[in-house]
Amino acid sequence: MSNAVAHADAHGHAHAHHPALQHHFDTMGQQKEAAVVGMWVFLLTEILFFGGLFAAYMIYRVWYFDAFAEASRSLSLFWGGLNTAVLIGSSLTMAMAVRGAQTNKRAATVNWLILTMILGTVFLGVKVIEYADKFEHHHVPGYNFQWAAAHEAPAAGGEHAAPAAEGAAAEPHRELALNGDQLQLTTQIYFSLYFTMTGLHALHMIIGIGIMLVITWMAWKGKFDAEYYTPVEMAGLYWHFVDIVWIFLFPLLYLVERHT
Amino acid sequence: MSGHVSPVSLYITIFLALMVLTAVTVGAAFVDLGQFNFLVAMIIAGFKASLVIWYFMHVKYASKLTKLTVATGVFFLAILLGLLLIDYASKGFTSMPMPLS
Amino acid sequence: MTIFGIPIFPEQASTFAKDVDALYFFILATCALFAVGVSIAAVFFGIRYHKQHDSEIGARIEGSLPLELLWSVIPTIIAMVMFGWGASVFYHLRRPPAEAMHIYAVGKQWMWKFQHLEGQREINELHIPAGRPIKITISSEDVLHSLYFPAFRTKTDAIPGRYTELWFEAQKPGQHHIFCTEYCGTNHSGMIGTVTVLEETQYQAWLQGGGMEGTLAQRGAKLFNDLACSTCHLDTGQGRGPTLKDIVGTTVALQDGSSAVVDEAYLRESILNSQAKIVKGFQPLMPTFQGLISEENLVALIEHVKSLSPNPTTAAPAAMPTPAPAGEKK
Amino acid sequence: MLDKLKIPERHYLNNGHGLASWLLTKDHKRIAIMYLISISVMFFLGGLFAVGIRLELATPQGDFVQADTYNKFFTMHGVIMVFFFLIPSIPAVLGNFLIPPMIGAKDLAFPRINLLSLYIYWIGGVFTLYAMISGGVDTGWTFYTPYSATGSNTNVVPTALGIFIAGFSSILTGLNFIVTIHRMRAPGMTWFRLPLFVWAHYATSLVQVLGTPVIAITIVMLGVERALGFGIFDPGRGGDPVLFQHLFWFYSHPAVYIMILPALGVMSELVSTFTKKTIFGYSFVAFSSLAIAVFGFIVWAHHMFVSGISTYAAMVFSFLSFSVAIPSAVKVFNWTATLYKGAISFETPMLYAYGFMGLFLIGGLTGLFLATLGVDIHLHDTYFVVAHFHYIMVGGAIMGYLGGLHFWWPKMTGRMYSEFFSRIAAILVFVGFNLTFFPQFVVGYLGMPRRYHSYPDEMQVLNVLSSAGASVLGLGYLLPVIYFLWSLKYGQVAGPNPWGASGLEWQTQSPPLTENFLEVPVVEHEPYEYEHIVAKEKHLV
Repeated sequence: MSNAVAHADAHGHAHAHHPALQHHFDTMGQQKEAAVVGMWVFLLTEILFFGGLFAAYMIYRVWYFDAFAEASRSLSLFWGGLNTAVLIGSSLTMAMAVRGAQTNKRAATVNWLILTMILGTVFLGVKVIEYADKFEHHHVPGYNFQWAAAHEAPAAGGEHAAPAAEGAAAEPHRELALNGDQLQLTTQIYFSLYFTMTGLHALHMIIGIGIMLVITWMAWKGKFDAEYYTPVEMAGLYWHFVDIVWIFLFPLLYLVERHT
Repeated sequence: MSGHVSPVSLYITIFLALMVLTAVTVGAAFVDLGQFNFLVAMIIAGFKASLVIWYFMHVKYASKLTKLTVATGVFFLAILLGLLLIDYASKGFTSMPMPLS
Repeated sequence: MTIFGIPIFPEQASTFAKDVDALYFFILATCALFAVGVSIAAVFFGIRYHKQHDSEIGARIEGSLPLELLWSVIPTIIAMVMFGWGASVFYHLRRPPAEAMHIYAVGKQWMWKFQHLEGQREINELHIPAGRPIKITISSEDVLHSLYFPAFRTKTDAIPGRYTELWFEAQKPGQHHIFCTEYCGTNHSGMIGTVTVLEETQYQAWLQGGGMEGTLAQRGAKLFNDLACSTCHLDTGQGRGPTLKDIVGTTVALQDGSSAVVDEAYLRESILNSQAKIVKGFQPLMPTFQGLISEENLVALIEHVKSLSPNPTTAAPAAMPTPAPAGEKK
Repeated sequence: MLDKLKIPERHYLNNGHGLASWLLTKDHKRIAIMYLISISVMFFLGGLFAVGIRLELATPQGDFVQADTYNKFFTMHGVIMVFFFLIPSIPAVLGNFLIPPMIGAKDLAFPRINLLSLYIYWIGGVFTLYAMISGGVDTGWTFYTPYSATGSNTNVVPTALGIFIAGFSSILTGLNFIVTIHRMRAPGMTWFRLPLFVWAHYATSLVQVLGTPVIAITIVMLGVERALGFGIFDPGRGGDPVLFQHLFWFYSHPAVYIMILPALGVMSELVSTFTKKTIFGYSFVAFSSLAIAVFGFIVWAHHMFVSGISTYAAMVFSFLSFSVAIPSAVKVFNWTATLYKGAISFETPMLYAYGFMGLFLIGGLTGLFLATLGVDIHLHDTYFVVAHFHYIMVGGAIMGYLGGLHFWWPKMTGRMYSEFFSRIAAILVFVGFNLTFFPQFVVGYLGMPRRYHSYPDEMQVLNVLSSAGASVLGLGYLLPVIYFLWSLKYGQVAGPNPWGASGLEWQTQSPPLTENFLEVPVVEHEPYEYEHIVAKEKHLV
């Protein structure tokens, strides 16, 4: 949300207080504390927002475990793992950016922020690759979804040169409880949840990068110092939260059952 | 006034810990633990998340109110998931009778 | 029970209706006790301690722990009694006896279809014997519905793709309402019917296809409504099925491009095997009535449709006055 | 004593003129006034649909409108009343206006987010009005799948989007209140010197912040299923419609506590002020608000006893549902005990308070019928449920809202309204309300289902009674609009404390300054001490 947008209003107050102190706060400490608590209450709503999706995922995973296992195997572990590393890296660079703002190093803050945005964009790029692959394999529910084809793929797997990393139908499977037609239906639930979860997560990434653009511009204009760096910290809190969501999404979606 | 400034070395160690834990969780997925795969994955993810919250998000040095807010969020998420399970578990997790079964 | 002719309490038609009502009156009594007590106290204090002069203020009473405990613990105990009693009645309502007679019910957008094990099928009508527990297994073909018998005090949702059940035992013969209580679309309030409780002997006779009274076309008109044909075949033609006014003898264009003359054979086939010839511009929604209506009911229906075309181009002149418009409710 | 009082020269209403000073304001009081106007418009819009419903139900055949038009009437009535009137009403109007002065703060913690909340409310409202104008939506305010996903061909997605957006307005208001109450209380204002109005809003904000996101995600899943053909709740592909109901009611039951808790807060203020006596058992009433907010989250499946949850789960939720009844009972008993040995005066707010107590009592107690498993099987989705929740929402939340409005109107505008007409309006609302909704209990037990536009003939008399009551109630709601607007120009000047109330907001001028207090007040007294109020008035006069 935009509450992380800079609190420093244009017209600096004449009195001795720090220019960024709002009129209705008594001290900078009170203002920053209010901002931190406010941000965490907002992150509370985000926890429950994604919580609703986890609830649906939990029920359907137990109901149709084989569909989830099969569909999860069709995701590329390489891209998923790479994305997780990229996002944890961007968390590090974000933490460094906040540290830079705290220690009054303007150039460091700007550089770390730019690096974080780059890593965020890399993450989104990898998602685009994965989504493209889903469309190509007709794994998008509501868009002539065909799961059975992936089963025959081993036989016909030779000629269509799916990228080596895409391990959709290569490994041998154990005996499944659901037959082909049922898989065609229930894997659609997995992919519906997959696209809803990763889609929402990507949307939050885009918003996060948007916010960081504004913060970087403000840092570049030198608005922050050791006394007032709240906007950078808020952007940091938001970004770390988006990273935490992915920390949960990665095992839930990619690692359902890789050991057959 | 400014919040706690953590040393860079702390950030690096936390980063490395997260990378190692990611590798561990991927590795664990290749080991057939039967029922416990999901549990192990969630414990590792939960631990990684608390590392990020505690150190990267400075909740370790934040006010008690902030810590309480984090706990409230997790508590009410647990209520949602827990009470939902009461219904589905007591129905023995029998799924919708598949039309083609 | 009625006051000035207005019914204010439903009949207790099933065995456990009186248990539900007993619980209802217990809760009503306790709540009335509390409500009247608090209201009298509030009104009395209002009068007794009315402000005499402007700057008068109330006594300084902070509160009293014993009183607070009193009106926390007592309501908790009463609540637990209500819960326990309610749970036991619920447990009884949700466990059908083993020897219950089995009926299948299927909710389809805006009609209830009942299927007896002996083969008899009914729409929006249910004939059951008195004195025997009956278990109804419910499912739905499209959206959520809810089978509700107010006189028997029981209801259960019909969920597409899953079976749910309810049971009751009707005590004596009579006629009661059937409602759908889960919102299911446009004609949700039309998805109603009557359950007819018959004596054991009458029920057996009914099972063999009991007789009907009135002329063929009039019986056809009554069947036209009972089988909910009227919900789709509206005279205006805006319904989900084609209009049946003045169609006998005409040729209609079909979905697959061919056309057919509307005569007795066409009407008979469209009723028994409705998917065979679909009129252009309509969805194949009509349920098949094969085995659902007996031979004379089929003839009665055809007579009724023929009576809707007073001057057919070919067939024999209709003798019957056109019956009441097809759309009126029972 | 009120003879020669004048409206102060400088106050928040004349501090800046023109549209920009209103639309870009950061003053929580002006935002509250804009909310007041917006939700009043929404209230009368929702009321129009209610009139349509009651006219249709006057006759058994239901020949006032077609079936699907009636379905759109009750759906829009539900959506507008729940999401655009009841949830924002007291928190956004009275809460926004009064929480800062009550705790001695200059403004809320995040003024700009407060304005953002108002704009988001407007945008959500525009989406819902667009859906209404371009054909309406006929799924009921609960949007149960599979009908809302595949069955209905009306504007489900625009309405769902409108509610999704309006949900964020509610989240931002809740967030603002939580941070303000925690971090911006005046020196000396400890938690146990806070007015109970503030306690109730703190509890409401907790529910707003913790519940609303879950309906947001449920709407996203519904929208994604309907618009993109995904299959999360689709039974054809193995999805579970009951899961939608679980996620929907996880928010929607706590939402009814968002609607009633602020009214309970208003009630504590009214009862204490008009008996000139401290609230009986202050800490019990304060903690009962928190208890209602927290217990509200563990009881939701009592809306689903017949919709296919397991017998075991039904018993667990029925048991938990009774835990919510206890704090509400504690509040009512404490108000009654406050009346004992008070100096009671029956101005209009007190009439609304008495009306509230009677109706909230009936509403709360009828909740026990629906929490009891044995009876709920018979009563679920009948007019008994309709009567129950109208007794709580209209008898409780709206009576509380009107009582609060009449109580703080002099503080908000500096002028008094006509005492005579407002008492008539209060009585009209009370009588009209009971005539409208009491027969529905009876017709509900008879088995008349909800959302029916035609019903069996024998239920007509009770429905006609209800429709007649609705017209009296409608009139009762029109009167306040008239004498409130009239009071803006011709109302008697109210002065800082016309009721002799004890709150911090009554110790500044009315209408208050933009920054509420000239210098930050220091609180030494317990919350409801009238001794030093009377002493000050004697010294004044």
